[in-house]
Amino acid sequence: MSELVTSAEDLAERIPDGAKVALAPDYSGCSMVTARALISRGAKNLHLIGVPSVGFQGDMLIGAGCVKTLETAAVTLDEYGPAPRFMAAAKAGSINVIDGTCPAIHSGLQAAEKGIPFMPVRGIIGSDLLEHRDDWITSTDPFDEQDGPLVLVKAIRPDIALIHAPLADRNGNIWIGVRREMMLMAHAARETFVTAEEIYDGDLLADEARAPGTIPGLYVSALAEAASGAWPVGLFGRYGPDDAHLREYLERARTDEGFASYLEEFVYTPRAAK
Amino acid sequence: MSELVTSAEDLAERIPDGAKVALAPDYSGCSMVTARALISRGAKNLHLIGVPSVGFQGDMLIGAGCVKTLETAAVTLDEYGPAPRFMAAAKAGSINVIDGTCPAIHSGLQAAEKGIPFMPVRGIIGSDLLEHRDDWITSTDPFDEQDGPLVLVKAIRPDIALIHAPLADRNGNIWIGVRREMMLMAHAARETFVTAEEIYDGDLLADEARAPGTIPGLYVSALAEAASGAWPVGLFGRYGPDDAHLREYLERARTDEGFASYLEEFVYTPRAAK
Amino acid sequence: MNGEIASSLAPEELLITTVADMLSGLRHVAVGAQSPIPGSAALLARARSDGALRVSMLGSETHSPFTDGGRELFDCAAQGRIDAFFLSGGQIDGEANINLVGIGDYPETKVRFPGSFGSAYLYFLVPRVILFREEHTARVLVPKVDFVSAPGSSDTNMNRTGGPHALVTGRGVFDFDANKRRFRLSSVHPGHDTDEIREHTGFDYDSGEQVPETRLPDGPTLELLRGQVADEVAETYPAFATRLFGAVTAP
Amino acid sequence: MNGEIASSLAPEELLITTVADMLSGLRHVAVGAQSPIPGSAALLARARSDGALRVSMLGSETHSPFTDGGRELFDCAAQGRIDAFFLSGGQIDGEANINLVGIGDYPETKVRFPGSFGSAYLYFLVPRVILFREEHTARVLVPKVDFVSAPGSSDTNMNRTGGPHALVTGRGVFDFDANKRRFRLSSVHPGHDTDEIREHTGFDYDSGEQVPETRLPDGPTLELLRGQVADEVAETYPAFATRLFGAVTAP
Repeated sequence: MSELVTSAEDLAERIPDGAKVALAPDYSGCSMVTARALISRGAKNLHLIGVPSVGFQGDMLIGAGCVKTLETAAVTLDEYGPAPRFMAAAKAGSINVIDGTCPAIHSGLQAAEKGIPFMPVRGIIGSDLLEHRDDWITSTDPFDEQDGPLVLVKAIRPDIALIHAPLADRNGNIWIGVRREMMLMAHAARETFVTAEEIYDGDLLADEARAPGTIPGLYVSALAEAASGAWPVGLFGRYGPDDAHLREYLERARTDEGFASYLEEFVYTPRAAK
Repeated sequence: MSELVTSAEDLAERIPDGAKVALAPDYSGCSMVTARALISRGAKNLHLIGVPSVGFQGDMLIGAGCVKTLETAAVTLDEYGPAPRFMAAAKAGSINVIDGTCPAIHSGLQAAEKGIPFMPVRGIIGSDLLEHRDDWITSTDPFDEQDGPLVLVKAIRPDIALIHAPLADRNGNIWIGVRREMMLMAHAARETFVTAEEIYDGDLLADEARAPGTIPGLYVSALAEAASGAWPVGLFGRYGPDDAHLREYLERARTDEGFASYLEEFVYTPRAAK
Repeated sequence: MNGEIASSLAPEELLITTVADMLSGLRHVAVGAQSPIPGSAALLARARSDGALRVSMLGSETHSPFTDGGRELFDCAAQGRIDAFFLSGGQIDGEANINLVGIGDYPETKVRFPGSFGSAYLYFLVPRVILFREEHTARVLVPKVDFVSAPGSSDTNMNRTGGPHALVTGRGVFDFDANKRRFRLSSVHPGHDTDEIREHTGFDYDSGEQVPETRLPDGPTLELLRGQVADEVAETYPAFATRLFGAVTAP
Repeated sequence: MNGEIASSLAPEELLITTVADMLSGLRHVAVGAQSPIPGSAALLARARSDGALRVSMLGSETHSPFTDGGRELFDCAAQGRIDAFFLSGGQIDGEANINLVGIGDYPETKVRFPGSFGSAYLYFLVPRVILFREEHTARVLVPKVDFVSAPGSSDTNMNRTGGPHALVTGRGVFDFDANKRRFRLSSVHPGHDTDEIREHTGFDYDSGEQVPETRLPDGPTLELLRGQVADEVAETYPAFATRLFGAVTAP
């Protein structure tokens, strides 16, 4: 059964060093509050998987030294500009970047969801990405050898999917609406940890309107209530990004010292979210 | 754009003889009203695909001589008993049955959804089903040859997905709730034809609660309003099966003559649904 | 007390409690549509598990936890999240092969069954598959099925994590020995005996000198079944619940 | 009239109308996140299509039609349901290869870009991919990209239904000749000239004797853009819409 824990700190304690952690992009559901807790507890050697990309959450974890490997189609802060800590780490070679492409990440997770070892993916051939992936193989269609080459991507099975959602109930059911990349993450990962804005006193699966956008508690190991848990990025249908704060992050994260002072102020000394 | 047509008869006119038509099981969304219209118009040589099984809808179309090939994991009338017209046709050899298994049908449709030629599926090896399928191949995992044999199923791309739903809007968006096998059908098929209990005057995709259970109009070619369109089988969340009618069907469908009289009374001479 | 229970116990109730015992200690049991006895057993096992057992009943509006369409049950099994499931067969043979397709030389079947459903998959992926068929006759339990919808065993190189755990019928219970690929009679229901079972079983199987009687439920279990569980069963299988529990004297 | 339009036309408006012309007659255009000019062009093309063109804008709450998570755009493209899409590049070379990964010898990149996103896939599956990059310099338009995120062409045995249609920059428009695997300069924006373009383009390309000026929008088009379309753009890109259309005198 899903366990209702008291805080994002409790969730961070359950994410061991070295874990393969799947994260949603900034426009989906990011548990920024757990990312801060991971930094606070000094998490190390995480293998982050962007589904299919990461944003501020990834940049911050990388900057704080929590990340050994980053598997993603991109690191993007959208209109805020290039991701400063990611770029610094990539340049310094202090993280191992496994460059991918969105559909290959989705398909790798879908393979894990189905318990199959791989899935074919169209395109990719001729991209230099392929040269650097030993978990992608070029093959052919056994039903039609004339059909040309085809890439097979190996299943991606995260240890943990970490997400933030607008609503959850006490059975561990998690409402994610149309953001079904989080459903896929929960199916594919061994365990799913969730923070939710709000705990709903009822059964989301019993509600005809809510059920179609709900991850069943079956997939959820632990859940904590965390209002404004996605801050400073936004949460669909709830609140937008904290523009001023994100710009401040970007400004300070340009230098090691600035980033250290950011962590000191907003992570090691947690303050109430806006 | 999706076209709003006037009746199930209009939809049946757009389903050509010989078409590969994907159908949902009785507990999901069956456009029985269009099935009757297909029988009325004398449709021939249909290739039905049960996703993953068919019920009364399949039995009736088979009995009426509309079906050449039936690709399905099962034909089931659940507690009502064996499917009489299917059993008679199977015994007479008057239809070609492609026996499958539920996950292989789902995976074949998912392959079509992704535009890939095949998808690996676990299990199956040692089943006699495999002996009779030239669209299933036994292979191995190229990432780990020790992992044992693996079945690859060829993509299943229906010409048409035919479904019934509780609600649709004028943009062709179709609310199907948690019955997402119908979403998969719509993604995989070239065209999707829908009857809906009710037309909603608004945009289902713009409604945060409805959108997660909605097939976007993007996939829908034509839509007709049809109250009680699933009768005599039920429609989730709306109405249950018409028990007395289904028992009468079963009784009459035991013989050729009885079935002919059933068609005469309820299909060729359509009466208002209950 | 035991005599009292035996005299009031319906055969279906014994099947339910027998199957429920096989589910104890598990985390998640899934039950297919149109399976009132396995479904009741799962709900009874849940009621006894203090919330530890999750039950997913297909076709139930209240106990189906799935939100990803028809494929989710199968994906979920492949993820290792389903510990037990139920399968049946038009024919079942002594190697636990099941036939859901038909009798005769396929595709020219003399009798056509509904089809294989998900058996050719779930049998490979669910660790504890319980074969359930009330009819225990030589017509059903055959030496060799005419068509293998799903095989009871696989070669050792096959990546298989699931398979048959037991066969429960209206006359008794067999365990399956995966190494020997044979059933072993493990208990006989009250009112039946080993000779009768041998006579009505078309396949050969192992059997000890003394085969025990199928264990009867204790009083509290029966009370739970006829009370809380009966109500839960009625949500999905109203006719079955009324027939089985409706006339039972409240304990 | 034409002079009037030319004098009031913002460079971004010309880019929007130029791209919109490339979308005419299509059924479905998808636009990635953070793409205000392509997004505006798609909305303009839709407004002119009398409802025939469907526009899917990622990141837009009102124009995103997808309900199957992040994968749906990619699946939808593979189904052949997306006629046009936009890609860009940190580097773009003369064979229409694009680089979204970085400058230098991968993985030791001197400058790291965000990553390839879905380019390595969509470039193969969307028939009309429009490369869009406002910055037209030899730094961006290079002879050979340092890293191929997605190739402009493929061998003939490759099952490829998509590829580059045109390259639109702040200085002009190139068509792509798939057989020759080369760009051809097709028009020059007002205020720019062919010598300037040759100077600022790092790759070699074909060019006619006379290269026409990029066609200016007509009055009704501009009115539509600055009216209805501006309002629609503002829903997804409020800052962009205000900056571009906010100060425009209503026609």
